[in-house]
Amino acid sequence: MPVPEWLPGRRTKEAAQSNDAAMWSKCPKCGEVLYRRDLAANLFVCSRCGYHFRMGAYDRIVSIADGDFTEIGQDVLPSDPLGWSDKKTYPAKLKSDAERSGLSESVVCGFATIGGFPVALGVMDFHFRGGTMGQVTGERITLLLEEARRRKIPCVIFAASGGARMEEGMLALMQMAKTTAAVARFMEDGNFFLMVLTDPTTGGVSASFAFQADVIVAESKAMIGFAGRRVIEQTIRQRLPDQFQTAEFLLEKGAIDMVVDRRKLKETLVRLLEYTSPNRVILSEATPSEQSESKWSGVEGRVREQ
Amino acid sequence: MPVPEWLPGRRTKEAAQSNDAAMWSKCPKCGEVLYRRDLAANLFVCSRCGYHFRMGAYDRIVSIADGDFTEIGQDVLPSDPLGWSDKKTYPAKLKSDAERSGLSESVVCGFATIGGFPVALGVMDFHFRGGTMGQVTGERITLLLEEARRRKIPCVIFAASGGARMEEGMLALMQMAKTTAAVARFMEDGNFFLMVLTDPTTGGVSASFAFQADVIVAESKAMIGFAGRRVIEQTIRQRLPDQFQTAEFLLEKGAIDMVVDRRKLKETLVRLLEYTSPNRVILSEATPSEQSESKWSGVEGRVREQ
Amino acid sequence: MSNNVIVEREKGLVELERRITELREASAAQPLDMSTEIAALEAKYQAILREFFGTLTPWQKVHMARHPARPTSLDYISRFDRFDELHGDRHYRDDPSIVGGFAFLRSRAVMVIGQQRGRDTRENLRRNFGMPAPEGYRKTSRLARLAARLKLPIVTFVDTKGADPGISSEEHAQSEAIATCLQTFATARVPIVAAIIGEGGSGGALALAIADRVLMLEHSTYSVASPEGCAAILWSDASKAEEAAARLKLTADDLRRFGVVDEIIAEPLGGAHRDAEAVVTRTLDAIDRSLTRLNAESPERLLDQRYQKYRRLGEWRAESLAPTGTAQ
Amino acid sequence: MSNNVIVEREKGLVELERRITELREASAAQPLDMSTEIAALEAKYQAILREFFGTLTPWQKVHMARHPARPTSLDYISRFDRFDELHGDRHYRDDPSIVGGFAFLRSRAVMVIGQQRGRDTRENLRRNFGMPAPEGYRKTSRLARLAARLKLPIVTFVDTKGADPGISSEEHAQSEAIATCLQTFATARVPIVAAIIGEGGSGGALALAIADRVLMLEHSTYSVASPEGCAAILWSDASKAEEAAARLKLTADDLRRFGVVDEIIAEPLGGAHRDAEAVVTRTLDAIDRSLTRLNAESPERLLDQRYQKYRRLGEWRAESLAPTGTAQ
Ligand SMILES: [Zn+2]
Ligand SMILES: [Zn+2]
Repeated sequence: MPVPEWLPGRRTKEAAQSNDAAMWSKCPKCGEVLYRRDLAANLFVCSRCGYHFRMGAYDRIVSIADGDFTEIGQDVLPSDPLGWSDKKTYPAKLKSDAERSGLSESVVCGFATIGGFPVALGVMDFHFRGGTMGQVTGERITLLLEEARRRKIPCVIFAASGGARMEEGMLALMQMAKTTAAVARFMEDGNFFLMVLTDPTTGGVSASFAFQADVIVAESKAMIGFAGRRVIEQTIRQRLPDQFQTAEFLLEKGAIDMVVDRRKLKETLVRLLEYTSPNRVILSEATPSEQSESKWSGVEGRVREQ
Repeated sequence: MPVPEWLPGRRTKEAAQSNDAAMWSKCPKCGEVLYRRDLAANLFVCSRCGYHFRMGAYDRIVSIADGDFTEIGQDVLPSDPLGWSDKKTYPAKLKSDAERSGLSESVVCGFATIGGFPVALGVMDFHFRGGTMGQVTGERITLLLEEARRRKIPCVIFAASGGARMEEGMLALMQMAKTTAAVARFMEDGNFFLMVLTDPTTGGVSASFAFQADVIVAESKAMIGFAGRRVIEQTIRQRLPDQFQTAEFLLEKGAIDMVVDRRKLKETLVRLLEYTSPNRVILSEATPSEQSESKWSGVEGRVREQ
Repeated sequence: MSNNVIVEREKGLVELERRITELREASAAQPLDMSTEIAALEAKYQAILREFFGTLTPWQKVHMARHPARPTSLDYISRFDRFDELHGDRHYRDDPSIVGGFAFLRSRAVMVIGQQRGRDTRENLRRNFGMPAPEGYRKTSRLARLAARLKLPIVTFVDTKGADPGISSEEHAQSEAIATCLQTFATARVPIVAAIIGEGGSGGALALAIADRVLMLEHSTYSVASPEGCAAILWSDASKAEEAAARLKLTADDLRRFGVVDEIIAEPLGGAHRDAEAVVTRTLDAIDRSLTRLNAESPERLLDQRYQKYRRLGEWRAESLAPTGTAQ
Repeated sequence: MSNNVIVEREKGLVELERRITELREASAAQPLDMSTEIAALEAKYQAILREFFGTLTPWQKVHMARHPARPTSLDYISRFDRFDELHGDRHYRDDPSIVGGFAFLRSRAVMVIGQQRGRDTRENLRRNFGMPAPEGYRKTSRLARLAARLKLPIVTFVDTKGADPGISSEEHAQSEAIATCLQTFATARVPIVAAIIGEGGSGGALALAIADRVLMLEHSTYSVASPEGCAAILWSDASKAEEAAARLKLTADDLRRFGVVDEIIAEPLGGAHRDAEAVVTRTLDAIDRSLTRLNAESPERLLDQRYQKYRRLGEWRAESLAPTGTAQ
């Protein structure tokens, strides 16, 4: 993955450090020591056991888009409607999360091409407030859907969320209503809404736009559910099986369409976009990364023709 | 229930005999000996245990309509597309069923008022070929739905069926497609489709127009299902609990809206029609039969005003 | 429910109430004029009522919203001019924690749907304490779609701690069920009025509360999570629920200010259960007025206004950022 | 399946096939010219083939349709230019007896949905012998609705004894699931082509077979009930299935005559499995041709034609009856 020009300065510190060959991470599943550079090159998947590390929004965009990305909604920034304060004030929490993650909110939205197809792309990031949905999250996603509807292009959203954000109270919860209404309008016009659920997707995000999508793809082993594991265990007063709420479990339960290994994800998205593109054509059998390099096209809604 | 002028000659022999005070039936559930005249007066419900006897189509119409009924589709009569013959020829079977039941097919369709509301009314009758759906059944129901759609009035159908009729082969099965399509058109225009499931409703009728309805009412203890009880027992090689596939069971399983005792059925239908009538008004608290006598209106789609 | 702070306070009133009643009976039976004594006791009683309930903290309101005697959805629905319950999700089960069906409200045919907790332990078990399973939300969507087809306005009553968080609810795709509810209410081409009558807990409450007009009882609460849940999530300590309640801005006044709620229905001193009759009537009147106003709108305008209403909810700083990198 | 009458007949051919193969191998290894002997044996083999399979009774066709080696839905789908399977009903379960997803057929994007029986015992258990549960029909409806939204034509493959008749299927409202399928296909505003590739059993088959154009393999069957079921229903004697098969008019020719089927796809002598490659190609070609023709129609016209097609199915005597009573 070549690093695009626009990227530096937008990534998490951790990801940025991935160019430093000496930095390493330990796989929480198999214990393997993985050099950051290798890990990043492998899309943050453990090369030994296939464990999927949580991925930063910009790293995700780099791994999925063809190299182009025009961000929208960066000027929409969180406020403190409740005047919240506990151990820290809410603004202080936002500030430290922004510093740690390099993000201004829990979602990054914009326009890109994927395998040559222009799409609206929203990527949530668990590193910012646990990917919780606040007012800005909802506003950015709504802006994205409205613009995608105007452009009549598919919308692809990567979910990663602990649910609605407590510190913004009911105004956070109302983003479920807002995003749902925006999705409904987008879909009523016959546009394609493609969702990728990543680890973890729960609560208010899971129970609104995430499960409204036409096609729902989940990353291997991602934890997906409405209620959190702890809440359920407290309710039923027993431990849940490990498999419960995993992507694989949901596939069996009929809740999602497919489970995909992150290393096959871009290829899968391109295939799915091909079926629903206005100019339906089959790409050559070249791998997606080859295609995306050779067929790069501008972001302004030009439909690839062949 | 006063017997309307148009009725004589259209009822089953058994029902016609109900004026003969000396004829009696034994309740299959509690063993009570019931005089036909009393039984008919009690809507064919055992006065001791509440057992619902199967009801003839015209008896049903008399019990539900306000006294008026204009039949349609009587000139559509069964043919023998497969040239079927087993112990008897199919035409011979039709003939003997017609004689026994006083019906020309397994459904009687027409227009009536119920509690003053003009409706399209279809009533299936188990006494004719076990209420199976043949080509004429499908054609009459389709005619009814098409005319109801033209008149923009609700459609009420009483189901009683053993499924699709074997002796008409695939042409019988195709009536599922035909009636379903007619229901879909009828409902797409915003018309109200009200279904009453009576004992038994299974197979091709259950799996087509019966379960497409807006509101599904079932008579107490009616047996309702897709597969017949015997088929399921053969499949699983064990006896099913008695409660299985009863109306009450289906209510619990969320498949139907309500279970109603036949003696409360007309009252219930009138209430339901009131909610969905174009001129929505609440009837006085008078009983439906009183109302229907005082507010009788012609069949030609005049909407009751108040 | 015995550790309900409102119920605890009410226990202190019982003795006084008993004494007033006794005195009244004695006064009626005897020639003695005890009106002065009675008046004094009643004045005291009113003073205590005002002291106890005149100003409620958010935490006290949470308990008021959960008060076992607080009118439930069926207490409102039973005061409609008529109600015919419809059941089932048509797939798997009839969920008793959702009650819905056709109704007449002030001679207007509507579809009414409410979350129903139990009024005693047995009913609570049957109704899962008012926490709907996916089947309940699917029944809700089905009835809302039916109402939209038949052009019947929709009235909802919200009263739930939240959606059921059990194993089978997860297995039956609770998320999808709630999302479908939200989408159905967001797109239904008929007027919708929602009334928050008790506890409005999280997405499980919102699933019935996307409406053209949202009414809320004075002492009801409506929040992003239950105070206990919020405290557990933020501080891993459910016992800090009172603190969470104070911070969450979950009272009717707060939510009216945020634009989440359109109208507040007043409650008598001490809460809705102290004069259920009056509260129910007042609520039904408010619903009826709302429907009259909404019925005047075309479906297109209604839908557009509903969209814009939720579109605008929220506040944020909008500043032009110095781009940290230039997009291609 | 071992009492499949076609499989039994094929056993008689195995010895002959073995001898021909041996003779060929011997001929290749030795200088001796055995071409005359080989030709004689092959002629005999062809004669037996014609005798065995040249004309099949309805009962034999039933067994041909159920032949364990007969190409299944996935054998067709795997020959599409591409296939991406989608799973689940979004509510309860992914039913493996229904396979569906996006596909490219001759460079045309479509939604393909098929009933999938197993190709061995283990797969049969997993796929419930190709008998869909309500969850399978709900997956089908979901995918068909998705296709209609995205304006993708729908291709279905029908191959089932019938809908699953088990306890949980009844509990999960099998009737409603099938009825919803029928309604979805009847109203989907995109071209639909159905191919009856094996056994088309009853309403469970019809649920995937409402289409603008219905193709049927020469030796497939499609009937109101399985012959066994028909015999059990009419005569309470499943062993009279052969007689029922003869009466039910379940062959492609019969159904073409009735207008239930629009086009018959030829099979090689001895059945589709004797040259699966050719049959699959021929079928996909026919589907492609149908889609090309249907794509030219406007959605309105398509829908109207589909309605009229099913509207007209059936025949009846139409006579003016002397009214037995005069309606008011
Ligand atoms: Zn590892
Ligand atoms: Zn009895």
